[in-house]
Amino acid sequence: MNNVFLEAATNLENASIKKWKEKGGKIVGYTCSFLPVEIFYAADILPIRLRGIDAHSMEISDSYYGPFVCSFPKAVIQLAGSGKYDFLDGVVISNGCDTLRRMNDCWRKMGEDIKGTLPSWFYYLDVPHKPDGHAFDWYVNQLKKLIKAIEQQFDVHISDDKLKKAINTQNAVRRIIWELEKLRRETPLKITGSEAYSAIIAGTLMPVDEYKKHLIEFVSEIRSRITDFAIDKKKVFLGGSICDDFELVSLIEASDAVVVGENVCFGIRNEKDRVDENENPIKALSMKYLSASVCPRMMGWYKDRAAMIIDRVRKIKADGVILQNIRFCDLHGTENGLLERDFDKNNIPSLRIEREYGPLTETGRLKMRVDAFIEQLKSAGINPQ
Amino acid sequence: MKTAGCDIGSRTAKAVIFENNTIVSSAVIPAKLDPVESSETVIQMALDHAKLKMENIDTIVGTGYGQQEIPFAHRLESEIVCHAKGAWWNIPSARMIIDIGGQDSKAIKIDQNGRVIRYTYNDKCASGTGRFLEIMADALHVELNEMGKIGKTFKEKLNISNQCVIFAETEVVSLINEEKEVADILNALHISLANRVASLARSLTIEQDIIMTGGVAKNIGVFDALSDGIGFPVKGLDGIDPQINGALGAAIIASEG
Amino acid sequence: MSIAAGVDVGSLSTKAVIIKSNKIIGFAIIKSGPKPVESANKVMEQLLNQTGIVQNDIKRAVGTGYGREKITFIDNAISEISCHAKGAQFFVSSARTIIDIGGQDCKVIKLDQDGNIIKFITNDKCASGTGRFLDVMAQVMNIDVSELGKLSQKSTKPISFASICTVWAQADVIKHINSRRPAEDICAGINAAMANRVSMMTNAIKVEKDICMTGGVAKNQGVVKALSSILGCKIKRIKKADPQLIGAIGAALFAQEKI
Amino acid sequence: MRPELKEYNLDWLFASTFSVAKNLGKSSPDELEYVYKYIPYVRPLLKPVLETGKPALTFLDLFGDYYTDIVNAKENGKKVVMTTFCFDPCIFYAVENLLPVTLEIGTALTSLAWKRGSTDFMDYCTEIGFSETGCSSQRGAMGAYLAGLGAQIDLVALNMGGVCDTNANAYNFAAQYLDVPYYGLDYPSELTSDEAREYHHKDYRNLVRFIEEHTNCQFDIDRLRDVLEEKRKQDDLMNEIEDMQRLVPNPVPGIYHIMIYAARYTYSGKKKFTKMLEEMVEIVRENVKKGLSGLRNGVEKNRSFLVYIDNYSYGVALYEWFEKKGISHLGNILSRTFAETAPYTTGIPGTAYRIDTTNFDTMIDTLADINARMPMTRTIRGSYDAPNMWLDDTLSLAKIYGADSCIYLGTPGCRNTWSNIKLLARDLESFGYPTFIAYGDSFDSRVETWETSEMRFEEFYKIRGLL
Repeated sequence: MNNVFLEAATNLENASIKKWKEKGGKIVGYTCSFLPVEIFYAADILPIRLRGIDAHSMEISDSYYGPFVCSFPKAVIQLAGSGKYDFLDGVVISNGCDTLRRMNDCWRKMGEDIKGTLPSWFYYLDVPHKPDGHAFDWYVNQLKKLIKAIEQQFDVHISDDKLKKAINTQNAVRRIIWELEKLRRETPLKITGSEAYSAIIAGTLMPVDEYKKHLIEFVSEIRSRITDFAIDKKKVFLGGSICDDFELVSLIEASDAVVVGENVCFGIRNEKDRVDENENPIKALSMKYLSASVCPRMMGWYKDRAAMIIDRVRKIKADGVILQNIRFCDLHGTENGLLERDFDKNNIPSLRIEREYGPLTETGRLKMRVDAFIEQLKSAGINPQ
Repeated sequence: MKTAGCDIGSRTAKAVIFENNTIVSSAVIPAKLDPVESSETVIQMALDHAKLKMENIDTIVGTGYGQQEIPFAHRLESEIVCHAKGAWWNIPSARMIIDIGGQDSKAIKIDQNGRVIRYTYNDKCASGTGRFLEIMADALHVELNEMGKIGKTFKEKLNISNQCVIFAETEVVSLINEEKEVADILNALHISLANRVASLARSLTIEQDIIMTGGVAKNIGVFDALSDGIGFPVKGLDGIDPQINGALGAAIIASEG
Repeated sequence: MSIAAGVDVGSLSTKAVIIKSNKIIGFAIIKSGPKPVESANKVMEQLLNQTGIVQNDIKRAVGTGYGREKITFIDNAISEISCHAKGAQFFVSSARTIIDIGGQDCKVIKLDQDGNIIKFITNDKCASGTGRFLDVMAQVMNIDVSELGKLSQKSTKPISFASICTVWAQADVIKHINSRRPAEDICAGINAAMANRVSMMTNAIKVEKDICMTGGVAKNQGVVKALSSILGCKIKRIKKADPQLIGAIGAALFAQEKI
Repeated sequence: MRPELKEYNLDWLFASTFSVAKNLGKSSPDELEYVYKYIPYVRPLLKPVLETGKPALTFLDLFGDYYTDIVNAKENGKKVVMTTFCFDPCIFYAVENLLPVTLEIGTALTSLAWKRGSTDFMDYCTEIGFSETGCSSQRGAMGAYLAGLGAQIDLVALNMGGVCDTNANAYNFAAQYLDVPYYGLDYPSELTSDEAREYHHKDYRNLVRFIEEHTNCQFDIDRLRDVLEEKRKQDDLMNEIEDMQRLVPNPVPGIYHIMIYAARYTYSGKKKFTKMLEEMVEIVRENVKKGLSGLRNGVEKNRSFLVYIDNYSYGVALYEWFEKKGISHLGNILSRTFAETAPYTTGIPGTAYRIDTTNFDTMIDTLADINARMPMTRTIRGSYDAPNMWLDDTLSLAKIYGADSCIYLGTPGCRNTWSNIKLLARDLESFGYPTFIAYGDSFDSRVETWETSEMRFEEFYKIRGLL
């Protein structure tokens, strides 16, 4: 297990964030994978993905959000309300789903009630739900506005060259991440899911150059290994809604399974396609980020996503798929239903579980389900190929 | 003038006899299957303590879940109003009342005259109710009234997060299977219950003094956790069994004619 | 002699079974205590005393249930889903769909003809549809959970329950009691609500005949009847053994295979 | 799903029920009482509706036609498009071989009129993989169509993406499950900017192309103009009703809001809907002349405004309770238009729409503007406290209606409003409007019994001194 990544993935204000702050660096949090982090790197700002880990109660967020709401945004609000996100210089909220969109309202109101919990810069990015021409233009426009706002707020200039440089670095990272994915397709399997997953989560939580350095070391270290983590184990692919607590991955791997791939909000989705470095940077970013295949928020594009996921499951030779979603996440809850149907058609065994977000407290229930699923895979030994 | 209040809850029945602005006597019994029987038994107990007969009482106000079933009630009043009245009578500086009842919990905001300004109930999914503790006491094989004391002796901080009572119970079962200490589990339960209720108070925007009423207020674990959850100190009733507060409020309202 | 044992440490009760070449030669059921290890030891000790068998005669033991990991005297632990499937198949070899309603969980399991699990589904959304639901209701009604079934048979006009949440349904039950609705109608309502919940899961897995029901709730005629009428096909029940024991029996069978 | 249910086609059930029901207008009160004995589940809806007289018969006639057409769609070579409320279906009537099926209306009617409401259909959706926590308003009727117990759906077209993802998600599921073409209008979080306007227009043009492609027929300009002119009339009538609703006592019968809600999202642009509105206006005008309240007992003790939707899961128990208590129902966000002629559409540019039938382009732009200003797509898209959004609309409406209190009714499936209703309620209270948040489900009576809801309502009106 790589300790740098583990530390970054398990601490809200991790070491590299602290270091960045000490150097007087600015940090902006964001909520959705439809935000091009390159823009912030081009402004020498550290973008970090907002998380809800370590939210042990909801007494603050429950006084703004209603009861029938996903526990992820609630957890984030709870942390912000209890000062755990005070280190942020800004936040970008976007309309990932209804509940995330409303985080804008809840956070602002909380800011009025609990002084100092609203970051000095609080920005809303309006992302379309389709990649069509007019939606694309809208998104380009939104990114231009975002850039202006950043330049004003942080008194910086985001030049095309800086953007191109950021894109170049981020693409490099994507290439390594994709190597990681390919490594997980090999036999012998030289990497466990929790290792890979902590590495992937860490990527959204530390400066890109630092991350790249560690990632390269990590990958070459894995290459040098001779162990096979898949011996007597079933290979599982993890899909579904937001999941940044790799306790879940560890829980799965605690029962004779190894997680070989994932398609969740955090994690590898379509790192295969990169940002076009020969295009105008903003256009190029828009083309990459307004992609229909990554998230069910892009209504009407299910078939693309299903095809992409099934292809990855096959290539990575998973014995089965675990589809999880946070309670009240309709988008993923429903898409998991569709996926389950298509997995059955392709006779890929799958297990659907619904859970609360955050510190794994349902271990008993989850473990029973996962154990049984692994036993099922063992007894049947169905091969997806 | 002698008045009485009778509060038929889902788990317990309470009665209070009230005369010239003082409590003459009170009684609490576990609710029977038949609310009529509950109400008659509990009022009789209260009357006996006061050495009074039914005909000595001028007005009786009924409240609580089974209020419709109280045969001898002259008037009915909502628990919200009764709890507000009782707490305010006991502590006039009260501006917010938090009552954790068997089936639901409420946060009530009142003005300086004890009149209800706003109130709110626990959200759906009842993990914020007294019932929650009863089910857990069951699962943990501890006495309901022992929970608070035992929980206070906790060492390890555990976390129970689930919205659903029964799932929360499953979490408890898992914790038991991990051989966690009962005290630690209880402490976690108290905190999770208190936090659910705290969010009710917060959603009304906090105002002091905050008074906690209802049977659960006797649970020192929940009581203390509630102050932490709200971020302001919560007070208990002064020299009065918090469980009878609803009935007390009813009796006071009766005396106001 | 090849004696195998299975122990099922559930959240409510702990069961143990000893089998010898596919014959059940003894079983014991006790209420689960706070510590699973103790419950397991206690039930095993009781069973050994009953049968006069000594620990060493037991060639292999398998544990299942929520507390399975902690049991000290077992050779390995297997999830209750697999064990219930195994046990049910042992009694009803034609079973393709197994419905098990346990204390904390409701599981519907689909099997192939060799008894391998093809697919299973468990209640994640909500705890109604678990044994706990019936326990809580029975407690409110002030009757023993085993009476729910019998009583509901007498019902003329079952109450239809609004809430599917255990705790809120309980509030409804109290209301109905207060308004003096006959107990049998309330029971019938409770059983129907339960059956409705379970039928959704069963249909979700695309029910295949024969359907076999295990777990304590299988004893509740009311639920079984209501369920089979919603599913539109008969539900087989295990007559030869207490449905509560199926998990433990499955575990014992797994143990026997490995001897 | 229960085997017995699979025997009945939902559209056919409605077609026959409503077609037969409209004849009840001729019956004497005694005859009616006799008939009601045999239709215990339809009664709670039918009785109060019939009591409204003329509009009732048109209402029943309208739905008789609507569902009969759907039942006969295939024979008549018509395609069926699955769509949502808060989408103006008049565009579909501008194509001669297209018929809209509006799920939420189907769910509401099923919940109102059948035994066990639409719960079996809702559960069926869960059985085939749809999220159980998804909004009940679609799950009801959707279950029937996905189970093949209704018209065969040819395409799915709606708006809601960006406003209510849960809604769009449900229709997306239906389209994927049935494997039929899908087009969803998408909405930015802002309403009045030029970019937003352009976005609406381009997005809607794609919808037009989508419809033409999948019905292989062109829009007929004259037909489109007729539909829009009809809609203009309907808007004016609805606005007149809204306007008269401001009077004290409020002369509009509360049940009208359900009737208008049901009709406008299925029959917009059709003559029978206009007829129903005309008959309503006539009655309300009479009430105004006589200074009568729309309440049956004539005494208005309280004026309540429903800040979101209505409840359809208890029959019309809530309306009956309002009647009993003398609470005048000031409508919800679903029963009004945001046409520039509406009494409360402010002068702020871009918040209201104008119907312009000059040429094809102006008409398509008009439709785009209308759809961007349907009650939900207008009101709950952006931040609830942003200009012209939920708080603004609620406050201005509550003010001009002279509301004494505000009520939130919704469904636990509504991620959007349940993510900020506590904030809205808190602000409304600070503006002096006692606000009640109901936890029940507007379409699924299993979530909270009417008895429980009634208890909560009683308590609210009593404790807050509103009656």
